[in-house]
Amino acid sequence: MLTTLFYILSAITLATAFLTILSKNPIHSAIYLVLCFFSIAGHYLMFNAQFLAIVHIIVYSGAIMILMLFTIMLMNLNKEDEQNKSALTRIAAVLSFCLVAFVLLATFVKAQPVINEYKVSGQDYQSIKVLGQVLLNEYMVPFEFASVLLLVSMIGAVLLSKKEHINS
Amino acid sequence: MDTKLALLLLFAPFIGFLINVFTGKKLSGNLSGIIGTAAVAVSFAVTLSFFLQVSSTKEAVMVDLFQWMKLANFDVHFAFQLDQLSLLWLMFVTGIGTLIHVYSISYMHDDENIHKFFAYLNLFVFFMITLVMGNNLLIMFIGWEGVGLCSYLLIGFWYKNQDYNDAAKKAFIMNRIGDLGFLIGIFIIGYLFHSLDYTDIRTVIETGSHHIDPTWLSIAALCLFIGACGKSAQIPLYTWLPDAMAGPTPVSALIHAATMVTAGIFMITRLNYVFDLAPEVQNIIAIVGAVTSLIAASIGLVQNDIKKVLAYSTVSQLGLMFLALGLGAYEIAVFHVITHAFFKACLFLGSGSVIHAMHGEQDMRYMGGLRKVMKVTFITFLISTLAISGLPPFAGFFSKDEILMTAFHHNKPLWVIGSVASIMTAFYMFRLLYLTFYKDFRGTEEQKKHLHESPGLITFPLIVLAILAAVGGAISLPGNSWLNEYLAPVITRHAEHHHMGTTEYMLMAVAIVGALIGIGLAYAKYIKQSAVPAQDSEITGFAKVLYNKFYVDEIYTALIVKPIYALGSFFKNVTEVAISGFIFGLGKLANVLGAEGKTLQNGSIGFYLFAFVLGICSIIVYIFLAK
Amino acid sequence: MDVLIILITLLIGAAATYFAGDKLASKVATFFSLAAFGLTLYISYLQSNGVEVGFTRPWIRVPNIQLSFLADGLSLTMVLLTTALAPIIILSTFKKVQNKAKSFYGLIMLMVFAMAGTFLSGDGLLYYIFWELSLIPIYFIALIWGGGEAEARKKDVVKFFIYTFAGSLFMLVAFVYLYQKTGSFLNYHFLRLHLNGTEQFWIFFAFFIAYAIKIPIIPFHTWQANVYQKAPTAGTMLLSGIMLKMAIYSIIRWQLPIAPAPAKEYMYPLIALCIAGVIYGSILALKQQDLKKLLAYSSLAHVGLIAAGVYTLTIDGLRGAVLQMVAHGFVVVGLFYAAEIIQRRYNTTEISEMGGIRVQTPRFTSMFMILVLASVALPSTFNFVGEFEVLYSLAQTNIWFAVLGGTTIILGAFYMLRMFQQVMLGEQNTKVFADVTFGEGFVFVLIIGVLLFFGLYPKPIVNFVSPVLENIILHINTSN
Amino acid sequence: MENILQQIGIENYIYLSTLLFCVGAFGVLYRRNAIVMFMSIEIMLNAVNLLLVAFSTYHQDAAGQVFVFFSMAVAAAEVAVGLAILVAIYRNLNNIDIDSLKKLKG
Amino acid sequence: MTTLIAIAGLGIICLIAEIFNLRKAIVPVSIIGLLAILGLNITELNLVGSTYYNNMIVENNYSRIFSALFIVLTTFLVALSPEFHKNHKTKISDFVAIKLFLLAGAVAMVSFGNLAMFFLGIEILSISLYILAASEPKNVSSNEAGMKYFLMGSFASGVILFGIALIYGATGSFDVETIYNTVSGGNIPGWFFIGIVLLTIGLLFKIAAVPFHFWAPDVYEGSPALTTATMSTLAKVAAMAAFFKLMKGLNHEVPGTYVTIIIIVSALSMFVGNLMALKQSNVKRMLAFSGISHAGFMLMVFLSPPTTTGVLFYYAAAYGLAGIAAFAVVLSVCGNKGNEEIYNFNGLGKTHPLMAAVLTCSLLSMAGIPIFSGFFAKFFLFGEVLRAGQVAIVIIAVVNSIISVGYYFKLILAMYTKDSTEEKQAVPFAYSVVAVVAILLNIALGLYPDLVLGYL
Repeated sequence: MLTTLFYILSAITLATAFLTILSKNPIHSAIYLVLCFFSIAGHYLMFNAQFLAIVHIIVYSGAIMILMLFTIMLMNLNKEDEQNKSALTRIAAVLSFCLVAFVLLATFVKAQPVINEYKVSGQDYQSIKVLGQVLLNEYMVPFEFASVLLLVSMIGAVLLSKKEHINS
Repeated sequence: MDTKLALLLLFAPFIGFLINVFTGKKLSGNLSGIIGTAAVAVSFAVTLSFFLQVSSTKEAVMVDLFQWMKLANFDVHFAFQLDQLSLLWLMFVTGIGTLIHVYSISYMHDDENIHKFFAYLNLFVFFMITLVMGNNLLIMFIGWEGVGLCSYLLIGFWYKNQDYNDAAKKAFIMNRIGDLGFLIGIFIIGYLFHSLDYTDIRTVIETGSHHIDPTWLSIAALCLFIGACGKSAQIPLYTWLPDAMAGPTPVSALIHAATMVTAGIFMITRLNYVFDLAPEVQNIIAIVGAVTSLIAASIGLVQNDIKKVLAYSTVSQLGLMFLALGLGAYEIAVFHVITHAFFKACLFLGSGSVIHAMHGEQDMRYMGGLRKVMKVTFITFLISTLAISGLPPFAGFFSKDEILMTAFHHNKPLWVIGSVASIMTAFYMFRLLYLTFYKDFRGTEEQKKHLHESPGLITFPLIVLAILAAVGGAISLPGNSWLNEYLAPVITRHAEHHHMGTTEYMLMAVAIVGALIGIGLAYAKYIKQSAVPAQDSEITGFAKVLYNKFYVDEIYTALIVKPIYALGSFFKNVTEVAISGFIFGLGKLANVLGAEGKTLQNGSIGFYLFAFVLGICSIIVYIFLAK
Repeated sequence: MDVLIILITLLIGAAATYFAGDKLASKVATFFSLAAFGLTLYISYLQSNGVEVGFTRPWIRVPNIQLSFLADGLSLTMVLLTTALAPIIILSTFKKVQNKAKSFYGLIMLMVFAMAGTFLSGDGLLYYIFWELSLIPIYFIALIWGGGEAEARKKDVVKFFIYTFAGSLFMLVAFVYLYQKTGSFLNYHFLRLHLNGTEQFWIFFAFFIAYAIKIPIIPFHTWQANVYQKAPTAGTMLLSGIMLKMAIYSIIRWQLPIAPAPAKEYMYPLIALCIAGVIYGSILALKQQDLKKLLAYSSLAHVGLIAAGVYTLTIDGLRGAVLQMVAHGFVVVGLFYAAEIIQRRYNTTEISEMGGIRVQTPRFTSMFMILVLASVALPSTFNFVGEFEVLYSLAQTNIWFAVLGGTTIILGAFYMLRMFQQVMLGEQNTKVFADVTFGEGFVFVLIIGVLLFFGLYPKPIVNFVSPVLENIILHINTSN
Repeated sequence: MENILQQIGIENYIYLSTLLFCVGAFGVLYRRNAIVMFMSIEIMLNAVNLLLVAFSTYHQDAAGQVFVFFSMAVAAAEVAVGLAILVAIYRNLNNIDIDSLKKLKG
Repeated sequence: MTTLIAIAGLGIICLIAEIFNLRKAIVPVSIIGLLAILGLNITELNLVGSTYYNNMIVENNYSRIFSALFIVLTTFLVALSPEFHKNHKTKISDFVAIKLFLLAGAVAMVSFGNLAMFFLGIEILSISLYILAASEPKNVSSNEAGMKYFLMGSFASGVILFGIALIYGATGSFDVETIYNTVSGGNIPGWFFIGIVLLTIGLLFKIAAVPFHFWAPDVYEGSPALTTATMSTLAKVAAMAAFFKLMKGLNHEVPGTYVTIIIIVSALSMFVGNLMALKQSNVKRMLAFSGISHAGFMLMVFLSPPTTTGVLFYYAAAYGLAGIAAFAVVLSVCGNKGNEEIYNFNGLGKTHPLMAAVLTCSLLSMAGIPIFSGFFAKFFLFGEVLRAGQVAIVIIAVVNSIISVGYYFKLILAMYTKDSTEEKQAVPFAYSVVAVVAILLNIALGLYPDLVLGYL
């Protein structure tokens, strides 16, 4: 059952990912991407990582994608451009996709360890409580540090888009 | 005391040189001449005293100053040796040198650079004394190259004329070819004997204290002989000497007749013990000497320039000396050197006197009849001519006859060659005499008006030299040779004294008859027929070949000089370009790659990412998949 | 007192010259270079009396680099050459108006400092640093104060820099390798090293590239003529008078003792190459129309002979090479000075535009003549002493080397006299040639004095360097 | 409780993630529209997130999931900055075609 | 740990100062603060290494001395800021704050104990640089540079993240020490090494090694000059230091193929960087290619990791200081010209001898000519690599050093042999001070390498 579910979800993930890329209209891409994110959230749920799944939805679908959509709307990009894309580019892209996918997959197949029994610790490791503890104890410093990251990006976004007042 | 005197002997001319160089401009011409002459005269005086001293004590005077060079196996010192041989040489170097200085005072009187002339002349004497006095080969080499330098300076004395400069350069370079041989010879000697001192070398040979490889010794002797060839103008390095006549006539007399060119003979005589051990080389020397003598004489037959004739005659006479050396008859060679110095110096100075009178004209075709105006010159010239032609009782007869006699005993073909050369000598010398002094004057009226006997300063040396040329033979009369006895200590193997038997008298007679034939021929042609040599363009046939000196200069140019220039052009235009092209081509290649690489950096993110992905793929493939 | 003081004097001199300003620069430089010369003389005197004047102090711990300055006869002789030539070179520039004089003289002093350092260094890396350092001033000197067309000059100078820099980098690699073996850069540590044949070969080879380019030995010489021609004369003097001696000195000091086996094994090809350079340079000199280029090729020929002497691995060869180096240093500086004097008056270095100078300038002619004669190694000049010993050593190796190498005395006479004839002799030149001034003549007299004095009495130098060279030969012969 | 990977197998998650990663890369290569390229990069990051979660389960360890939070923060920050740059470009060029950004080259 | 906190705090102070209208104080305060932090950092040198917060941050001499270098470089960059941004006074607090945060990222990159810290550090660094590259919104070049850098950088971040994920998958931890121990214990899945390789690739991108270098010239050229200076000095050095630390910490059993890859990449970087630089006419672009070649040089340290720590630091310091000096001159010459073509430097030797001398020295240092520290850097590097037995790469490096002289001297030639076309302009004080101090530090390092080598 779970296996089937995995395959279905995987198919959706990959398909929507492909559609994101192949759609000519950026709006469509965005919508397919949201679908893709949902399917990934589905994977998370399969792992029983509910908190993560929810955060994922909120952050990606709720924040990032909305941001992108806003931008698209703002720039009025909901039309099909990219007419000047050469055949060479397409072929090169397709070829390199095939190549890199093949190479990576082959490498992983080759590096496949024989695993008969998966570890079951029996302990809770992914509830909100545990994650919170880990995040705010062990990973406190990176957590704080991430704030610096966000601060930088905030300053950056402001810096790049703010209008200058020469005389101030 | 000896040391100081020896240094005085050596440095007197050098001091003269310095005075003339540094203050010459301010001195009057006569004064610099007097200073120069006095400097050499001092040397002569000192030489004389040493000569007398050594003649009586029979002990060589040795002077050791200080260490000069240091080599692994031996040291070379600044040291001098005044023994019989060197003193003999010094006697006529300084003696004739003094006379020629005297002569020059008058001869060069009008030249603006007279102080320089005397400076160079003094310098020459200084180097010549060094050459002769040194007690080892390297000191000799200093003198050897030094006289070459002075020769260069004096040949090119009238430096505004580039032809003269060419002649000077040619003399120097040809000498240097010989010098290289000399140098190589010195190397081998040094290597073999672990010393360059004459006495050490002699000791080693005489005691046999260590083994000397005969092959190497022969090579050394050969190399030294090459050196001698250069300096003494033997085949194949003789062509500079006739050209050297570009210099003022006193120079020709002093350097290119009497002293410098005999340095080769001096060197071989000095090292007679070495050459004795190399009979093959001695053979070569004899043959080269004989052939040179013949060839030079034959060229001399048709030359029209009065000095050129004398120059070829010098070469020819030097050839005879080498013939003697090659036969091991060192004393005889030395004897001929001395007599030759007398009469040839006299001849040159005489010709100088003539040229002086002719205002620089040297072509005999435009002379004639000078006998009447220039009595002293004529008489001295005649005596010398007789001497060189080998007529008794003049000096040349004895020395030349001894050489031919020795040749006859050792090697008949060489005797034939030598005799033919002697006959030719008699012919062309009398040709010279007749053309210059007899018949009528053939020059311009202008010249004729100014014809005059030279002043006393010029004629005085002529007279002295003529006397010497006349009686000089006395120092080594057949059968009773003072010279041989005197030189005995420095020569290890003595020429066998020919018992004066019938053969010897026969030979003498033959020689005299030969000389007379030569004179007769000249008389027949130039007095009887009043022939005057043809103009250059009219000379044909073998005479033309002779007149053009067998085209040796041209052959040398074609075979050596031109190829060197061609090689130079090749190096300059091909190899240099190729080498730098290759090396700097690498730099160009880098630049080209850089320029080409720019197309790869095409600004497209797509392409950059594509390269990125390809990079990932290739790295992963290489690390994980390529096994 | 130790050798450091020489270097310090020179370095302070460089700085002082720069800060003295354009007007005083030349005088300050003269003063300091003379002071350095005096100090070198004094230190050499101390050294020859057995006083230890070397200097060693740790500099960098890891890697182990010492501030080590040798002070044996060989290096002091070379420093003497350097500091003696320095004032002469500086004096030679006096009459000429220099723009940016303070930089010019400052750079000259800096270069002298670097070259003296190269000769004194006993530590490989220190040596390398000085070696490279000397390249920078000459680069700027040639670039900024050089003559000829600007673009062409730039090209040639940059080529020169890159080329020599390229060579020395290989030497650096060799040093680094040696360091890995010994853990020290000190010369005598290197000498104790027992390297196998392959290692020696590569080290020898790496050194060889560096030195062959600097000396230069054919076919690495192509930078030389152009740079000599285009650099200002003072720069050319520095290059030809001292800098290329650095390379020959280095062969004696570093290359041969460290890697003697290949030197023995490849002795014949090496000597042959050097001698080929002698003949090649001489013949090319015959074809030059530019006076400075001609002198450059003559220099190529002479140093080829010196290098050949060094590679004979005999005491005579080495001693001859050292003597010849000193002699050539003086004579080439003199000759380039003569070229400079002509250039100042005629504003050209083309031989075809000269001629007929002698009539106008008896003094200059005499001095030029003596230099020409010294350069063709007339006996009783210093050059003869060196050349004789070198040729003698070649003769010991193989007589044909001496014969071929000896052609230099013929060809040398050929091109030098030919040059002299074309430049000086002949009918009076239409252009006026003022005779040398007192200052100019003074420089010549100094040079000629040195050449003649040591030509007759080389003993002081011989005695000074011989023990060192004997040690080196001993080391080469005893090492396997 | 059984580990979910017992049924599906960690390797399948790796393959999935890899494929997804490659699809993202493909998107970056294939598209010239900057916004879609951003999306493709998001896909790549998400592929990694998925992998991290899978490994987190594999090791029964929370750290992997914690790391995903950081990864999300990074993604958010990147998008914010990226979009700001994009807007600036749009203001200047009036389009967001990457191919119009070829002034710098050579 | 204090370093990191202090730097972040300093950044925030900058932002706050802007709020309270203390704009004039921002730069002085930042510089003083940075110097204070530097002092703090140096006093801690040689203390025993310690870890903080569950091994998130590991402080040892490596991290301290590199942090010190980063701080020094940042100080210079901050000092250059006010003059450079004099037309954008309102943004000065942003610029300075971003640089300080960037420094925090860089410090995190050398003092991490956990891959999370490393990742965040490198992202802070990268994002700051994206911003700085695009920080002239009206300038299309700057836009283009920002966009190119952003797209490719994010792509590389993805690769790095993928690598980290795989490492985590193989070892079950992000903690470097744990990973190390796990790997030492053996028997780990093959993912680990794939992860390492992907991480390597990501970092090769960050240091701009061939074939992941294409962004560098374009971005360097398009970015504002001060940003280029930051990228080519601080960012490159930080990425290199992090790379080295990672590889030393994680990858203790290096397979031969990995070494081969490093050698190939290193050789390619040197060749491509140097050859391409020969034909550039834009100074920033030329320095970008020169930076690529220096990345190639620095990569050689991986051939002998146990002994080359000091060498890497020395090289990085020499390169960074020379770069700062060079860029200070570039800024002063091209500051208001709008481009950085070489002809702007014509006649600099006459108009501004000091600036010309500084630039010459820094170029000579980069070319590796003694007595400048660049020489010793190369020298130490060659020594260690030769000790590791890698002769071929040393020869390649030597050949490349030779090529590099060609383009460094192009600039020197322009300064000294050509005549200036424009009239003389005064050099801003800040620029000359930074240039001189940086080059003096460089020379000091050259004369006395023990100054820094002793700590590693």
